[in-house]
Amino acid sequence: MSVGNMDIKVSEREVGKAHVIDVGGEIDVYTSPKVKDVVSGLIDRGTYQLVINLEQVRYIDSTGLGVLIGGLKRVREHGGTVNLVCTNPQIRKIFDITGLVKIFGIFDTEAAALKALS
Amino acid sequence: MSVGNMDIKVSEREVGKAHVIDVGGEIDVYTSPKVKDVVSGLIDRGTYQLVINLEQVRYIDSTGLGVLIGGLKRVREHGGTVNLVCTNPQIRKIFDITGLVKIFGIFDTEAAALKALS
Amino acid sequence: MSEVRAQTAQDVVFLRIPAKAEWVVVARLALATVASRSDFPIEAIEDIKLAVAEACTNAIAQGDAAGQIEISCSIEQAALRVHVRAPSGAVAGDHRRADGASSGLGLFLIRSLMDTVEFDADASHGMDLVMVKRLSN
Amino acid sequence: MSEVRAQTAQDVVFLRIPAKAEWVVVARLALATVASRSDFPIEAIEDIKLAVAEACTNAIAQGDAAGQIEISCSIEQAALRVHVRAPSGAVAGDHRRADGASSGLGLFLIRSLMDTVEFDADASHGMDLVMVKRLSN
Ligand SMILES: Nc1ncnc2c1ncn2[C@@H]1O[C@H](COP(=O)(O)OP(=O)(O)O)[C@@H](O)[C@H]1O
Ligand SMILES: Nc1ncnc2c1ncn2[C@@H]1O[C@H](COP(=O)(O)OP(=O)(O)O)[C@@H](O)[C@H]1O
Repeated sequence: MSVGNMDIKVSEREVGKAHVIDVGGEIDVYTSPKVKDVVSGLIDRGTYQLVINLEQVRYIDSTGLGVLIGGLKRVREHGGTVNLVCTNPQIRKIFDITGLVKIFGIFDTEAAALKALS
Repeated sequence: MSVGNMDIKVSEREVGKAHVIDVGGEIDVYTSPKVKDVVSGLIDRGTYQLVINLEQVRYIDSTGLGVLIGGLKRVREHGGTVNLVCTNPQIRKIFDITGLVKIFGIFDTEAAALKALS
Repeated sequence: MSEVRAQTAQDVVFLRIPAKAEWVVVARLALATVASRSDFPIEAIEDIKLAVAEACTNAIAQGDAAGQIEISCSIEQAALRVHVRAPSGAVAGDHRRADGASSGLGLFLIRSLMDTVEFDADASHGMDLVMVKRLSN
Repeated sequence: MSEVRAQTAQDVVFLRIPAKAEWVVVARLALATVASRSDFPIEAIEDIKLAVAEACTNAIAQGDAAGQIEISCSIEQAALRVHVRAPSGAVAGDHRRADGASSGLGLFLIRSLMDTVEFDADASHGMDLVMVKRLSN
Protein backbone atom coordinates (compact mmCIF):
# COMPACT_ATOMS: atom_id res chain seq x y z
CA MET A 1 0.00 0.00 0.00
CA SER A 2 1.65 3.18 -1.07
CA VAL A 3 0.76 6.82 -0.91
CA GLY A 4 1.71 8.41 -4.17
CA ASN A 5 2.66 12.00 -4.68
CA MET A 6 -0.57 13.86 -4.09
CA ASP A 7 0.60 17.09 -5.60
CA ILE A 8 -0.63 17.62 -9.09
CA LYS A 9 1.79 18.64 -11.81
CA VAL A 10 0.59 21.05 -14.49
CA SER A 11 2.81 22.62 -17.11
CA GLU A 12 2.43 23.96 -20.64
CA ARG A 13 4.54 24.18 -23.76
CA GLU A 14 4.15 25.57 -27.27
CA VAL A 15 4.03 23.13 -30.17
CA GLY A 16 3.66 24.94 -33.49
CA LYS A 17 0.51 27.07 -33.33
CA ALA A 18 -0.92 25.01 -30.50
CA HIS A 19 -0.21 24.70 -26.81
CA VAL A 20 0.07 21.43 -24.95
CA ILE A 21 -0.85 21.30 -21.26
CA ASP A 22 0.69 18.34 -19.45
CA VAL A 23 -1.13 17.22 -16.35
CA GLY A 24 0.09 14.53 -13.97
CA GLY A 25 -1.34 13.13 -10.75
CA GLU A 26 -4.90 13.26 -9.46
CA ILE A 27 -7.38 15.92 -10.54
CA ASP A 28 -9.86 16.34 -7.71
CA VAL A 29 -11.79 19.08 -5.92
CA TYR A 30 -8.54 20.23 -4.24
CA THR A 31 -6.19 20.12 -7.22
CA SER A 32 -8.47 21.04 -10.14
CA PRO A 33 -8.13 24.82 -9.48
CA LYS A 34 -4.43 24.41 -10.35
CA VAL A 35 -5.37 22.91 -13.71
CA LYS A 36 -7.95 25.63 -14.25
CA ASP A 37 -5.34 28.34 -13.58
CA VAL A 38 -3.11 27.07 -16.39
CA VAL A 39 -5.97 26.53 -18.86
CA SER A 40 -7.51 29.93 -18.12
CA GLY A 41 -4.15 31.65 -18.28
CA LEU A 42 -3.52 30.36 -21.80
CA ILE A 43 -6.99 31.31 -22.99
CA ASP A 44 -6.63 34.77 -21.42
CA ARG A 45 -3.45 35.22 -23.47
CA GLY A 46 -5.32 34.37 -26.66
CA THR A 47 -4.44 30.70 -27.14
CA TYR A 48 -7.42 28.78 -28.45
CA GLN A 49 -5.81 25.63 -29.91
CA LEU A 50 -5.16 23.39 -26.94
CA VAL A 51 -4.11 19.82 -26.33
CA ILE A 52 -4.47 18.66 -22.75
CA ASN A 53 -2.30 15.62 -22.18
CA LEU A 54 -3.85 13.44 -19.47
CA GLU A 55 -1.55 10.44 -19.95
CA GLN A 56 -0.02 10.90 -16.48
CA VAL A 57 -3.38 11.48 -14.80
CA ARG A 58 -4.46 8.60 -12.58
CA TYR A 59 -7.77 10.04 -11.37
CA ILE A 60 -10.26 12.71 -12.40
CA ASP A 61 -13.49 13.77 -10.73
CA SER A 62 -16.41 15.98 -11.77
CA THR A 63 -14.58 19.16 -10.82
CA GLY A 64 -11.74 18.16 -13.15
CA LEU A 65 -14.22 17.41 -15.92
CA GLY A 66 -15.78 20.80 -15.19
CA VAL A 67 -12.42 22.50 -15.80
CA LEU A 68 -12.06 20.74 -19.16
CA ILE A 69 -15.64 21.54 -20.16
CA GLY A 70 -15.20 25.16 -19.10
CA GLY A 71 -12.00 25.46 -21.16
CA LEU A 72 -13.69 23.95 -24.20
CA LYS A 73 -16.62 26.36 -23.94
CA ARG A 74 -14.28 29.35 -23.79
CA VAL A 75 -12.03 28.37 -26.72
CA ARG A 76 -15.05 27.51 -28.88
CA GLU A 77 -16.26 31.10 -28.54
CA HIS A 78 -13.09 31.96 -30.48
CA GLY A 79 -13.29 29.11 -32.97
CA GLY A 80 -10.76 27.07 -31.01
CA THR A 81 -10.57 23.43 -29.92
CA VAL A 82 -9.50 21.38 -26.91
CA ASN A 83 -8.25 17.90 -27.75
CA LEU A 84 -7.38 15.42 -25.02
CA VAL A 85 -4.73 12.72 -24.85
CA CYS A 86 -5.93 9.89 -22.63
CA THR A 87 -4.97 6.23 -22.50
CA ASN A 88 -5.95 5.29 -18.93
CA PRO A 89 -8.99 2.98 -19.24
CA GLN A 90 -10.58 4.12 -15.97
CA ILE A 91 -10.45 7.74 -17.09
CA ARG A 92 -11.70 6.94 -20.58
CA LYS A 93 -14.59 5.17 -18.88
CA ILE A 94 -15.51 8.41 -17.08
CA PHE A 95 -15.55 10.26 -20.41
CA ASP A 96 -17.74 7.49 -21.84
CA ILE A 97 -20.21 7.45 -18.95
CA THR A 98 -20.67 11.22 -18.99
CA GLY A 99 -21.00 11.41 -22.77
CA LEU A 100 -18.01 13.73 -22.92
CA VAL A 101 -16.45 11.48 -25.59
CA LYS A 102 -18.89 13.10 -27.99
CA ILE A 103 -17.80 16.63 -27.07
CA PHE A 104 -14.02 16.29 -26.83
CA GLY A 105 -11.62 14.85 -29.32
CA ILE A 106 -9.92 12.12 -27.29
CA PHE A 107 -6.72 10.57 -28.67
CA ASP A 108 -4.24 7.87 -27.74
CA THR A 109 -1.20 9.93 -28.65
CA GLU A 110 -0.21 13.56 -28.47
CA ALA A 111 0.76 13.52 -32.13
CA ALA A 112 -2.75 12.46 -33.11
CA ALA A 113 -4.32 15.07 -30.83
CA LEU A 114 -2.13 17.83 -32.34
CA LYS A 115 -2.75 16.70 -35.89
CA ALA A 116 -6.52 16.79 -35.36
CA LEU A 117 -6.40 20.44 -34.27
CA SER A 118 -5.74 21.87 -37.71
CA MET B 1 -2.74 8.51 -4.81
CA SER B 2 -2.73 4.82 -5.49
CA VAL B 3 -3.73 1.76 -3.60
CA GLY B 4 -1.16 -0.93 -4.22
CA ASN B 5 -1.76 -4.62 -4.09
CA MET B 6 -2.35 -5.31 -0.43
CA ASP B 7 -1.91 -9.05 -0.67
CA ILE B 8 1.46 -10.19 0.46
CA LYS B 9 3.47 -12.55 -1.72
CA VAL B 10 5.56 -15.22 -0.03
CA SER B 11 7.37 -18.00 -1.85
CA GLU B 12 10.44 -20.15 -1.29
CA ARG B 13 13.09 -21.80 -3.41
CA GLU B 14 16.13 -23.99 -2.85
CA VAL B 15 19.57 -22.56 -3.61
CA GLY B 16 22.33 -25.10 -2.92
CA LYS B 17 22.05 -26.18 0.70
CA ALA B 18 20.05 -23.09 1.66
CA HIS B 19 16.51 -21.92 1.10
CA VAL B 20 15.54 -18.44 0.00
CA ILE B 21 12.17 -17.04 1.05
CA ASP B 22 11.00 -14.19 -1.18
CA VAL B 23 8.56 -11.77 0.41
CA GLY B 24 6.82 -8.94 -1.41
CA GLY B 25 4.32 -6.33 -0.27
CA GLU B 26 3.54 -5.16 3.26
CA ILE B 27 4.20 -7.27 6.34
CA ASP B 28 1.72 -6.18 8.97
CA VAL B 29 -0.45 -7.69 11.70
CA TYR B 30 -2.79 -9.11 9.04
CA THR B 31 -0.23 -10.48 6.59
CA SER B 32 2.63 -11.57 8.89
CA PRO B 33 0.97 -14.95 9.67
CA LYS B 34 1.41 -15.80 5.97
CA VAL B 35 5.14 -15.14 6.25
CA LYS B 36 5.29 -17.13 9.48
CA ASP B 37 3.59 -20.12 7.79
CA VAL B 38 6.30 -20.34 5.14
CA VAL B 39 9.20 -19.79 7.58
CA SER B 40 7.81 -22.31 10.09
CA GLY B 41 7.04 -24.83 7.35
CA LEU B 42 10.67 -24.82 6.19
CA ILE B 43 12.04 -25.13 9.72
CA ASP B 44 9.59 -27.96 10.46
CA ARG B 45 11.00 -29.80 7.44
CA GLY B 46 14.53 -29.44 8.80
CA THR B 47 15.82 -26.44 6.85
CA TYR B 48 17.98 -24.27 9.09
CA GLN B 49 19.97 -22.22 6.55
CA LEU B 50 17.63 -19.46 5.45
CA VAL B 51 17.84 -16.26 3.45
CA ILE B 52 14.76 -14.08 3.66
CA ASN B 53 14.72 -11.68 0.73
CA LEU B 54 12.90 -8.49 1.73
CA GLU B 55 13.85 -6.47 -1.36
CA GLN B 56 10.21 -6.29 -2.49
CA VAL B 57 8.88 -5.46 0.99
CA ARG B 58 7.68 -1.87 1.32
CA TYR B 59 6.59 -2.00 4.96
CA ILE B 60 7.20 -4.10 8.05
CA ASP B 61 5.76 -3.74 11.54
CA SER B 62 6.56 -5.31 14.92
CA THR B 63 4.57 -8.45 14.13
CA GLY B 64 6.69 -8.93 11.00
CA LEU B 65 9.87 -8.40 13.01
CA GLY B 66 8.50 -10.91 15.51
CA VAL B 67 8.19 -13.53 12.76
CA LEU B 68 11.80 -12.96 11.71
CA ILE B 69 13.05 -13.06 15.32
CA GLY B 70 11.02 -16.20 15.99
CA GLY B 71 12.48 -17.90 12.91
CA LEU B 72 16.01 -16.94 13.91
CA LYS B 73 15.54 -18.33 17.43
CA ARG B 74 14.29 -21.65 16.06
CA VAL B 75 17.05 -22.18 13.47
CA ARG B 76 19.74 -21.22 15.98
CA GLU B 77 18.65 -24.12 18.19
CA HIS B 78 19.85 -26.30 15.30
CA GLY B 79 23.00 -24.34 14.53
CA GLY B 80 21.32 -22.57 11.64
CA THR B 81 21.21 -18.94 10.46
CA VAL B 82 18.71 -16.47 9.02
CA ASN B 83 20.25 -13.82 6.77
CA LEU B 84 18.18 -10.99 5.37
CA VAL B 85 18.35 -9.14 2.07
CA CYS B 86 17.14 -5.58 2.52
CA THR B 87 17.85 -2.43 0.56
CA ASN B 88 14.81 -0.26 1.43
CA PRO B 89 16.13 2.57 3.65
CA GLN B 90 12.90 2.86 5.67
CA ILE B 91 13.02 -0.83 6.54
CA ARG B 92 16.73 -0.77 7.31
CA LYS B 93 15.95 2.11 9.66
CA ILE B 94 13.51 -0.11 11.57
CA PHE B 95 16.21 -2.77 11.96
CA ASP B 96 18.60 -0.07 13.16
CA ILE B 97 16.18 1.45 15.68
CA THR B 98 15.30 -1.91 17.21
CA GLY B 99 18.90 -3.08 17.37
CA LEU B 100 18.04 -6.06 15.17
CA VAL B 101 20.97 -5.14 12.87
CA LYS B 102 23.17 -6.72 15.54
CA ILE B 103 21.23 -9.98 15.57
CA PHE B 104 20.57 -10.58 11.87
CA GLY B 105 23.01 -10.60 9.02
CA ILE B 106 21.55 -7.94 6.72
CA PHE B 107 22.83 -7.75 3.14
CA ASP B 108 22.31 -5.63 0.04
CA THR B 109 22.24 -8.58 -2.33
CA GLU B 110 20.98 -12.12 -2.21
CA ALA B 111 24.38 -13.40 -3.36
CA ALA B 112 26.06 -11.80 -0.35
CA ALA B 113 23.41 -13.14 2.02
CA LEU B 114 23.83 -16.68 0.64
CA LYS B 115 27.61 -16.51 0.70
CA ALA B 116 27.59 -15.45 4.37
CA LEU B 117 25.59 -18.54 5.37
CA SER B 118 28.42 -21.02 4.98
CA MET C 1 -23.40 -12.61 24.95
CA SER C 2 -20.23 -12.19 22.98
CA GLU C 3 -21.42 -14.89 20.57
CA VAL C 4 -24.64 -13.04 19.91
CA ARG C 5 -22.62 -9.92 19.23
CA ALA C 6 -20.30 -11.70 16.87
CA GLN C 7 -23.25 -12.99 14.88
CA THR C 8 -25.08 -9.71 14.59
CA ALA C 9 -22.17 -7.31 14.48
CA GLN C 10 -21.16 -6.11 11.05
CA ASP C 11 -17.82 -4.54 10.34
CA VAL C 12 -18.22 -0.80 9.99
CA VAL C 13 -15.50 1.70 9.20
CA PHE C 14 -16.41 5.25 10.13
CA LEU C 15 -14.59 8.38 9.03
CA ARG C 16 -15.19 12.04 9.77
CA ILE C 17 -13.34 14.75 7.86
CA PRO C 18 -13.64 18.54 7.82
CA ALA C 19 -15.82 19.63 4.90
CA LYS C 20 -12.85 21.04 2.99
CA ALA C 21 -11.49 20.16 -0.43
CA GLU C 22 -8.07 19.18 0.91
CA TRP C 23 -9.40 16.28 3.01
CA VAL C 24 -11.50 14.57 0.34
CA VAL C 25 -8.44 12.56 -0.65
CA VAL C 26 -8.45 10.97 2.83
CA ALA C 27 -12.02 9.71 2.35
CA ARG C 28 -11.30 8.55 -1.18
CA LEU C 29 -8.26 6.57 -0.19
CA ALA C 30 -9.71 5.16 3.02
CA LEU C 31 -12.72 3.82 1.13
CA ALA C 32 -10.50 2.44 -1.60
CA THR C 33 -8.55 0.57 1.07
CA VAL C 34 -11.73 -0.83 2.62
CA ALA C 35 -12.93 -1.96 -0.81
CA SER C 36 -9.56 -3.47 -1.57
CA ARG C 37 -9.60 -5.46 1.69
CA SER C 38 -13.15 -6.54 0.85
CA ASP C 39 -11.89 -8.18 -2.35
CA PHE C 40 -13.48 -5.81 -4.82
CA PRO C 41 -11.78 -5.88 -8.21
CA ILE C 42 -9.70 -2.88 -9.18
CA GLU C 43 -12.35 -1.38 -11.44
CA ALA C 44 -14.97 -1.48 -8.69
CA ILE C 45 -12.48 0.05 -6.26
CA GLU C 46 -12.01 2.95 -8.67
CA ASP C 47 -15.79 3.34 -8.94
CA ILE C 48 -16.20 3.46 -5.15
CA LYS C 49 -13.33 5.94 -4.84
CA LEU C 50 -14.89 8.33 -7.30
CA ALA C 51 -18.42 7.95 -5.92
CA VAL C 52 -17.28 8.73 -2.37
CA ALA C 53 -15.25 11.69 -3.58
CA GLU C 54 -18.24 13.04 -5.51
CA ALA C 55 -20.43 12.72 -2.43
CA CYS C 56 -17.88 14.68 -0.40
CA THR C 57 -17.46 17.29 -3.12
CA ASN C 58 -21.21 17.71 -3.22
CA ALA C 59 -21.33 18.17 0.54
CA ILE C 60 -18.55 20.74 0.40
CA ALA C 61 -20.28 22.69 -2.37
CA GLN C 62 -23.54 22.79 -0.45
CA GLY C 63 -22.27 23.09 3.03
CA ASP C 64 -20.70 25.19 5.60
CA ALA C 65 -16.89 25.38 5.55
CA ALA C 66 -16.76 24.80 9.31
CA GLY C 67 -18.79 21.61 8.92
CA GLN C 68 -17.86 17.97 8.90
CA ILE C 69 -18.53 15.11 6.54
CA GLU C 70 -19.29 11.72 8.08
CA ILE C 71 -18.72 8.58 6.07
CA SER C 72 -19.84 5.24 7.35
CA CYS C 73 -18.96 2.14 5.40
CA SER C 74 -20.60 -1.18 6.27
CA ILE C 75 -18.93 -4.27 4.98
CA GLU C 76 -21.76 -6.65 4.06
CA GLN C 77 -21.74 -10.16 2.67
CA ALA C 78 -20.89 -9.21 -0.89
CA ALA C 79 -21.39 -5.48 -0.88
CA LEU C 80 -20.21 -2.20 0.57
CA ARG C 81 -22.86 0.19 1.87
CA VAL C 82 -21.53 3.73 2.13
CA HIS C 83 -23.45 6.40 4.00
CA VAL C 84 -22.24 9.96 3.53
CA ARG C 85 -23.73 12.62 5.78
CA ALA C 86 -23.03 16.29 6.01
CA PRO C 87 -25.21 17.69 8.76
CA SER C 88 -25.76 21.40 8.32
CA GLY C 89 -26.44 21.92 12.00
CA ALA C 90 -24.43 25.04 12.60
CA VAL C 91 -25.62 27.07 9.63
CA ALA C 92 -29.19 28.10 8.94
CA GLY C 93 -30.58 27.03 5.59
CA ASP C 94 -30.63 30.48 4.08
CA HIS C 95 -26.97 31.11 4.86
CA ARG C 96 -25.78 28.28 2.64
CA ARG C 97 -23.85 28.99 -0.51
CA ALA C 98 -26.26 29.48 -3.34
CA ASP C 99 -23.80 28.50 -6.05
CA GLY C 100 -23.58 24.93 -4.81
CA ALA C 101 -27.24 24.01 -5.24
CA SER C 102 -26.37 20.64 -6.73
CA SER C 103 -23.63 19.25 -8.89
CA GLY C 104 -25.45 17.52 -11.69
CA LEU C 105 -22.32 15.86 -13.00
CA GLY C 106 -21.17 14.56 -9.61
CA LEU C 107 -24.52 13.01 -8.76
CA PHE C 108 -24.82 11.62 -12.25
CA LEU C 109 -21.46 9.89 -11.81
CA ILE C 110 -22.47 8.46 -8.43
CA ARG C 111 -25.66 7.02 -9.94
CA SER C 112 -23.69 5.57 -12.85
CA LEU C 113 -20.94 3.99 -10.76
CA MET C 114 -22.86 2.53 -7.81
CA ASP C 115 -25.58 -0.12 -7.79
CA THR C 116 -28.12 1.68 -5.64
CA VAL C 117 -28.18 5.32 -4.51
CA GLU C 118 -30.53 7.15 -2.16
CA PHE C 119 -29.90 10.86 -2.05
CA ASP C 120 -31.52 13.38 0.22
CA ALA C 121 -30.48 16.98 0.54
CA ASP C 122 -32.44 19.76 2.13
CA ALA C 123 -31.49 22.99 3.72
CA SER C 124 -32.51 22.06 7.26
CA HIS C 125 -30.92 18.64 7.53
CA GLY C 126 -27.95 18.81 5.21
CA MET C 127 -26.94 16.05 2.86
CA ASP C 128 -27.66 12.38 3.36
CA LEU C 129 -26.56 9.87 0.75
CA VAL C 130 -26.59 6.09 0.93
CA MET C 131 -24.99 4.12 -1.86
CA VAL C 132 -24.29 0.43 -2.31
CA LYS C 133 -21.73 -1.32 -4.48
CA ARG C 134 -22.19 -5.05 -4.93
CA LEU C 135 -19.28 -7.37 -5.39
CA SER C 136 -20.72 -9.28 -8.33
CA ASN C 137 -21.33 -7.21 -11.42
CA MET D 1 -19.74 33.97 15.15
CA SER D 2 -18.43 32.08 12.18
CA GLU D 3 -15.16 34.03 12.45
CA VAL D 4 -14.72 32.97 16.04
CA ARG D 5 -15.29 29.38 14.97
CA ALA D 6 -12.79 29.64 12.15
CA GLN D 7 -10.15 30.90 14.56
CA THR D 8 -10.65 28.27 17.21
CA ALA D 9 -11.58 25.31 15.07
CA GLN D 10 -8.80 22.90 14.27
CA ASP D 11 -8.99 20.36 11.49
CA VAL D 12 -9.59 16.92 12.94
CA VAL D 13 -9.85 13.68 11.02
CA PHE D 14 -11.56 10.92 12.98
CA LEU D 15 -11.56 7.24 12.08
CA ARG D 16 -13.16 4.23 13.76
CA ILE D 17 -12.28 0.70 12.67
CA PRO D 18 -13.20 -2.71 14.05
CA ALA D 19 -10.41 -3.99 16.30
CA LYS D 20 -9.35 -6.62 13.77
CA ALA D 21 -6.03 -7.17 12.04
CA GLU D 22 -7.51 -6.77 8.55
CA TRP D 23 -8.58 -3.15 9.09
CA VAL D 24 -5.30 -1.79 10.47
CA VAL D 25 -4.24 -1.04 6.89
CA VAL D 26 -7.14 1.44 6.63
CA ALA D 27 -5.88 3.39 9.65
CA ARG D 28 -2.31 3.26 8.44
CA LEU D 29 -3.12 4.56 5.01
CA ALA D 30 -5.64 7.17 6.16
CA LEU D 31 -3.08 8.65 8.55
CA ALA D 32 -0.39 8.54 5.88
CA THR D 33 -2.72 10.52 3.62
CA VAL D 34 -3.42 13.10 6.32
CA ALA D 35 0.33 13.45 6.98
CA SER D 36 1.00 13.75 3.27
CA ARG D 37 -1.59 16.54 2.92
CA SER D 38 -0.02 18.22 5.95
CA ASP D 39 3.29 18.47 4.08
CA PHE D 40 5.24 15.98 6.17
CA PRO D 41 8.27 14.64 4.33
CA ILE D 42 8.12 11.04 3.16
CA GLU D 43 10.25 9.70 6.01
CA ALA D 44 8.01 11.28 8.64
CA ILE D 45 4.94 9.91 6.83
CA GLU D 46 6.42 6.42 7.09
CA ASP D 47 7.09 6.97 10.80
CA ILE D 48 3.50 8.07 11.43
CA LYS D 49 2.15 5.11 9.43
CA LEU D 50 4.09 2.62 11.48
CA ALA D 51 3.35 4.30 14.82
CA VAL D 52 -0.41 4.32 14.14
CA ALA D 53 -0.30 0.70 13.00
CA GLU D 54 1.60 -0.31 16.14
CA ALA D 55 -0.97 1.46 18.31
CA CYS D 56 -3.77 -0.44 16.54
CA THR D 57 -1.91 -3.74 16.76
CA ASN D 58 -1.41 -3.15 20.46
CA ALA D 59 -5.12 -2.46 20.92
CA ILE D 60 -6.03 -5.60 19.00
CA ALA D 61 -3.64 -7.73 21.06
CA GLN D 62 -5.06 -6.42 24.33
CA GLY D 63 -8.65 -6.02 23.41
CA ASP D 64 -11.87 -7.61 22.64
CA ALA D 65 -12.39 -8.80 19.06
CA ALA D 66 -15.84 -7.23 18.95
CA GLY D 67 -14.35 -3.88 19.94
CA GLN D 68 -13.52 -0.77 17.98
CA ILE D 69 -10.42 1.36 17.67
CA GLU D 70 -10.91 5.12 17.48
CA ILE D 71 -8.24 7.28 15.92
CA SER D 72 -8.44 11.02 16.10
CA CYS D 73 -5.88 13.07 14.26
CA SER D 74 -5.62 16.82 14.91
CA ILE D 75 -3.80 18.86 12.33
CA GLU D 76 -1.93 21.51 14.30
CA GLN D 77 0.34 24.33 13.21
CA ALA D 78 3.38 22.20 12.46
CA ALA D 79 2.44 18.90 14.03
CA LEU D 80 0.05 16.00 13.93
CA ARG D 81 -1.47 14.88 17.22
CA VAL D 82 -2.83 11.35 16.99
CA HIS D 83 -5.05 9.94 19.70
CA VAL D 84 -5.71 6.20 19.54
CA ARG D 85 -8.36 4.79 21.87
CA ALA D 86 -9.64 1.29 22.26
CA PRO D 87 -12.32 1.37 24.92
CA SER D 88 -12.79 -2.02 26.52
CA GLY D 89 -16.33 -1.28 27.56
CA ALA D 90 -17.94 -4.56 26.68
CA VAL D 91 -15.42 -6.89 28.20
CA ALA D 92 -14.53 -7.09 31.87
CA GLY D 93 -10.87 -6.65 32.70
CA ASP D 94 -10.27 -10.24 33.69
CA HIS D 95 -11.67 -11.58 30.43
CA ARG D 96 -8.96 -9.96 28.33
CA ARG D 97 -6.39 -12.03 26.55
CA ALA D 98 -3.46 -12.62 28.84
CA ASP D 99 -0.96 -13.10 26.02
CA GLY D 100 -1.35 -9.51 24.84
CA ALA D 101 -0.26 -7.81 28.03
CA SER D 102 1.91 -5.38 26.07
CA SER D 103 3.95 -5.53 22.94
CA GLY D 104 7.32 -4.30 24.01
CA LEU D 105 8.58 -4.00 20.45
CA GLY D 106 5.52 -2.11 19.16
CA LEU D 107 5.54 0.44 21.96
CA PHE D 108 9.30 0.78 21.65
CA LEU D 109 8.87 1.62 17.96
CA ILE D 110 6.15 4.18 18.71
CA ARG D 111 8.39 5.91 21.25
CA SER D 112 11.28 5.89 18.79
CA LEU D 113 9.34 7.21 15.81
CA MET D 114 7.18 9.91 17.38
CA ASP D 115 8.21 13.08 19.21
CA THR D 116 6.01 12.70 22.28
CA VAL D 117 4.00 9.71 23.44
CA GLU D 118 1.58 9.31 26.33
CA PHE D 119 0.43 5.77 26.82
CA ASP D 120 -2.18 4.54 29.23
CA ALA D 121 -3.58 1.04 29.29
CA ASP D 122 -5.55 -0.50 32.09
CA ALA D 123 -8.05 -3.25 32.24
CA SER D 124 -11.04 -1.10 33.11
CA HIS D 125 -10.63 1.69 30.56
CA GLY D 126 -8.85 0.05 27.66
CA MET D 127 -6.03 1.64 25.77
CA ASP D 128 -5.44 5.34 25.42
CA LEU D 129 -2.44 6.60 23.51
CA VAL D 130 -1.62 10.15 22.44
CA MET D 131 1.34 10.74 20.19
CA VAL D 132 2.66 13.81 18.43
CA LYS D 133 4.85 14.12 15.38
CA ARG D 134 6.30 17.55 14.70
CA LEU D 135 6.98 18.77 11.21
CA SER D 136 10.48 20.04 11.88
CA ASN D 137 12.98 17.38 12.82
N1 LIG E 1 -22.22 15.50 -20.33
C1 LIG E 1 -22.05 16.82 -20.45
N2 LIG E 1 -21.84 17.35 -21.65
C2 LIG E 1 -21.63 18.67 -21.78
N3 LIG E 1 -21.58 19.53 -20.78
C3 LIG E 1 -21.81 19.06 -19.57
C4 LIG E 1 -22.05 17.69 -19.32
N4 LIG E 1 -22.22 17.52 -17.99
C5 LIG E 1 -22.10 18.72 -17.44
N5 LIG E 1 -21.86 19.66 -18.38
C6 LIG E 1 -21.62 21.09 -18.15
O1 LIG E 1 -20.52 21.19 -17.25
C7 LIG E 1 -20.70 22.26 -16.33
C8 LIG E 1 -20.61 21.75 -14.91
O2 LIG E 1 -21.61 20.74 -14.73
P1 LIG E 1 -22.18 20.30 -13.30
O3 LIG E 1 -21.09 19.72 -12.49
O4 LIG E 1 -23.34 19.43 -13.57
O5 LIG E 1 -22.77 21.63 -12.66
P2 LIG E 1 -22.33 22.36 -11.30
O6 LIG E 1 -21.13 23.19 -11.68
O7 LIG E 1 -23.53 23.18 -10.95
O8 LIG E 1 -22.03 21.35 -10.28
C9 LIG E 1 -22.05 22.86 -16.66
O9 LIG E 1 -21.83 23.99 -17.42
C10 LIG E 1 -22.78 21.79 -17.47
O10 LIG E 1 -23.65 22.32 -18.41
N1 LIG F 1 15.72 -5.83 19.84
C1 LIG F 1 15.45 -7.14 20.05
N2 LIG F 1 16.43 -8.03 19.94
C2 LIG F 1 16.20 -9.34 20.14
N3 LIG F 1 14.99 -9.86 20.42
C3 LIG F 1 13.98 -9.01 20.53
C4 LIG F 1 14.15 -7.61 20.37
N4 LIG F 1 12.96 -7.02 20.55
C5 LIG F 1 12.08 -8.01 20.82
N5 LIG F 1 12.70 -9.20 20.81
C6 LIG F 1 12.08 -10.52 21.01
O1 LIG F 1 11.06 -10.65 20.05
C7 LIG F 1 9.93 -11.29 20.60
C8 LIG F 1 8.68 -10.42 20.44
O2 LIG F 1 8.88 -9.17 21.10
P1 LIG F 1 7.73 -8.21 21.59
O3 LIG F 1 6.97 -7.76 20.41
O4 LIG F 1 8.37 -7.16 22.43
O5 LIG F 1 6.86 -9.08 22.58
P2 LIG F 1 5.31 -9.48 22.45
O6 LIG F 1 5.29 -10.66 21.52
O7 LIG F 1 4.92 -9.81 23.87
O8 LIG F 1 4.56 -8.30 21.92
C9 LIG F 1 10.26 -11.57 22.06
O9 LIG F 1 10.67 -12.90 22.12
C10 LIG F 1 11.42 -10.63 22.37
O10 LIG F 1 12.30 -11.20 23.30
